[in-house]
Amino acid sequence: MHGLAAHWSGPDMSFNIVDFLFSLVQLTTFDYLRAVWEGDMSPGLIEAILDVIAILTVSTFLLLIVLFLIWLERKVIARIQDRIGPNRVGGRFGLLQTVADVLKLLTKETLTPAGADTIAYNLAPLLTVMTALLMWAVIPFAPNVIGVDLNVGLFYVLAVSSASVVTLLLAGWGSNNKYALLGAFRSVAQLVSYEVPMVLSLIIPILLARSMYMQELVLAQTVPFLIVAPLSAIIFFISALAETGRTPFDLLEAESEIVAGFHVEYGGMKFGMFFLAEFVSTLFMSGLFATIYLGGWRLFGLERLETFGPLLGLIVFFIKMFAVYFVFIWVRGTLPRVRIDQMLDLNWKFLVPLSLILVLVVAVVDKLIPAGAGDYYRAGVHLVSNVAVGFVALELLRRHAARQRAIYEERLVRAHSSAAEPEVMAEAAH
Amino acid sequence: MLADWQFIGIFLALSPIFPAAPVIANWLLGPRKPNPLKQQTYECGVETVGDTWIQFKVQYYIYALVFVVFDVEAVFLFPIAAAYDQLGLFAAFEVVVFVLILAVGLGYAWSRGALEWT
Amino acid sequence: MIQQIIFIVISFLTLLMGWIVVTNRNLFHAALALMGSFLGVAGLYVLLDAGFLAAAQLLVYIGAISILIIFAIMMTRRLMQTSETPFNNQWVLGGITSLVVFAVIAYVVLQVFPWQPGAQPFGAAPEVPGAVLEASVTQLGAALVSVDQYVLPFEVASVLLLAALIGAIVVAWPEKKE
Amino acid sequence: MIPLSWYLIVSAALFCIGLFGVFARRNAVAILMAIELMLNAVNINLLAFWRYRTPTEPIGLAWSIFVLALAAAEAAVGLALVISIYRERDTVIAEELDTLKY
Repeated sequence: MHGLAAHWSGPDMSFNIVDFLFSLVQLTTFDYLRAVWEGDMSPGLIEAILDVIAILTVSTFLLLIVLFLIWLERKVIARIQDRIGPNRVGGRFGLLQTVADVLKLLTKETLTPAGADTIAYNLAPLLTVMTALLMWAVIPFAPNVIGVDLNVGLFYVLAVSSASVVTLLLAGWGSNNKYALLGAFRSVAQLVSYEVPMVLSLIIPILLARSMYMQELVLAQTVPFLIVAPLSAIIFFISALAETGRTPFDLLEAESEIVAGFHVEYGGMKFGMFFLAEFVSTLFMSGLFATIYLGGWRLFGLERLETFGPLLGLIVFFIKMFAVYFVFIWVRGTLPRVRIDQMLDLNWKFLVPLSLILVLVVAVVDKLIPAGAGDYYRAGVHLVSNVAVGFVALELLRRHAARQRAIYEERLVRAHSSAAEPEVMAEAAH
Repeated sequence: MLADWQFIGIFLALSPIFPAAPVIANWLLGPRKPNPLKQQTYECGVETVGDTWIQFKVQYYIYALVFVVFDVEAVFLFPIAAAYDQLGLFAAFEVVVFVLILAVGLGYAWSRGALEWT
Repeated sequence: MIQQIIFIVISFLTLLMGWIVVTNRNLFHAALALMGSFLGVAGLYVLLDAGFLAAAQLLVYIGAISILIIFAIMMTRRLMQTSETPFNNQWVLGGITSLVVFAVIAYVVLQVFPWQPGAQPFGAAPEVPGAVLEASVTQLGAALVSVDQYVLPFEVASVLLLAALIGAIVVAWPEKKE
Repeated sequence: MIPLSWYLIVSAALFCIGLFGVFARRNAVAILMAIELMLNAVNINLLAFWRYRTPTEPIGLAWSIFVLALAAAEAAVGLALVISIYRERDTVIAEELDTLKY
């Protein structure tokens, strides 16, 4: 933990509830505890205990906030579709709906399908939640609140999220079910494909910030990277949608078309774990987007305030994160599901080439800017080059679409003229 | 340095608790009356035929293949991006060459029709 | 002391998983054990203060190569279902050779580097300021494109990857049916 | 306080396990997995020597990344070969792939 404030020091501090509460408000509790315990315990032990406290706090918080997220999602989606949504359990707004769902899941029978590979079948739900939680270790919540500011911060996130792909194969294989295996294969194809543009687009913030430390990525954003590198942000957002398997890329578990995909054979809490991991990682993607493109906990320097700055930073971060999360829900409520060939084409034939070109353009443009240039000048040049690349890409896409439409219409016309059946003619006459 | 990773290590050691606790609670609370019918594999109500082996397309392998190549590329590019301050214009051109060489591979796969979902 | 215990646990698990990889009848379980082994090796990298390599190990080996391997296993699975012996008829000879190789390497290593912690030479990792170790990633990045260091291997690596990509597509992609 | 020799011994053991796998396994995919183990052992060696001898210069890091790239290329081509052979010959048992003998 990096502490900005070194107020808490002194060899013979004793625990004091007022100071403790004050340190909570300042978000310097760990420095406070460190100062209190200093001398009683060895430094290594203190750090280990603080780590455990931090991990338990963050993980418990995440598991609990998922209850709220599920409710929020159902409510917002319902509103978008002109429904009411949950409205019975827990008052008018159905606040306890998710709690009821959890209780239901808890009392389900745990079944293992016949012929299942027990190791893989039971390991998959564990691993999927573990990877979803582990990614949070490097997210900076506030100026002085971050699990650990690794020197490979953003790269670590990518590494852990790519490891989560394996759990799908475990689940698909372990279930001993053709549909599950097929679903797992398709999911893996999707995740693996969209990981490429995601990785490439994340190179750009690192290029701009010249660092992989998450805190330095935040500090480098005098101008938020959403403005400096909008294309990279858009590519990241699209691939984040696909990586978390949300609409319009939720064809892994298109309930209305195929059975649920790789987790058909899971029931009760084991299924709940997949659900949980999906929400935790969606929230994580929102948090990551807020951190690397929206400036994280920054708000015009207000977070630099002496006493309440860190708390303000925390609140700002959460507001940004939930704003991004809301966009995730919004997209889900607005867009229809795409077909698998469209999805893969979009990735390999549009996003990957685009992000490759973008990396090249940003790398070269960044070196062409004179060294002494100010932040705003740099941001402006990058913005212009980004918009230029984006414009060209969209124009190419538009022409391609026009060509496709022409081909399709021609085929339609030919089909009509060759068939030339009386019914068709009659319909045309009407 | 090692102290940084200590956090990750402890996290890795503790993180199985969070998914395991609900699953175990589920196992304790739920009924336990398995029977062969319940344990059947779900195939839309039809009995399973054969074992769980289907002819997979090579397509899947090709996607994973291109992914592997670009993943390794990222491993090279990330440290370079992090060190971009210390580099000159020439380094930028080396990166361009590096990426373009790999883009040729992508172009080959594309022109060969290997990226097509059929 | 704690570091030593962690090292022993990690390396024991790594070797155990490696052993499962080469002996398990079920190829899918072997692939799982391979992933476990990769993870253990990543742990060793972390102990060696090479955090970047540990993350790269996770990204490339567990996230990518393992998936290739599992895909390949599933695409060639039919024969693996039969309960055949995993070993060929020269496994005794192979085992003996491996043991001999291990014995020779271990002998040489222990002749040069003593096994007691703290003994010279290299009984303990040299003390390096944490900042230097953390900066090794940016150092690496600069070295990869610096003309007098690794720029040639760097570009050759991209050619190697290109060759691998094209070669693998040529080999694996079925010829178009006319 | 971990001596260099410990890393070297572990790496040697991993290498020899991989070697045994290459010698003894019948399945081509399993042989490739064993080769991956051997490459990992090499990387442990590289990084151990880097940490103990030249921790201030990124020599070991750079070469172990190249080994990583090599491993990826090897796995990609090797597994593509296995898939292709399986399609042609319906087998992935290394001993049965002996047409070059005749």
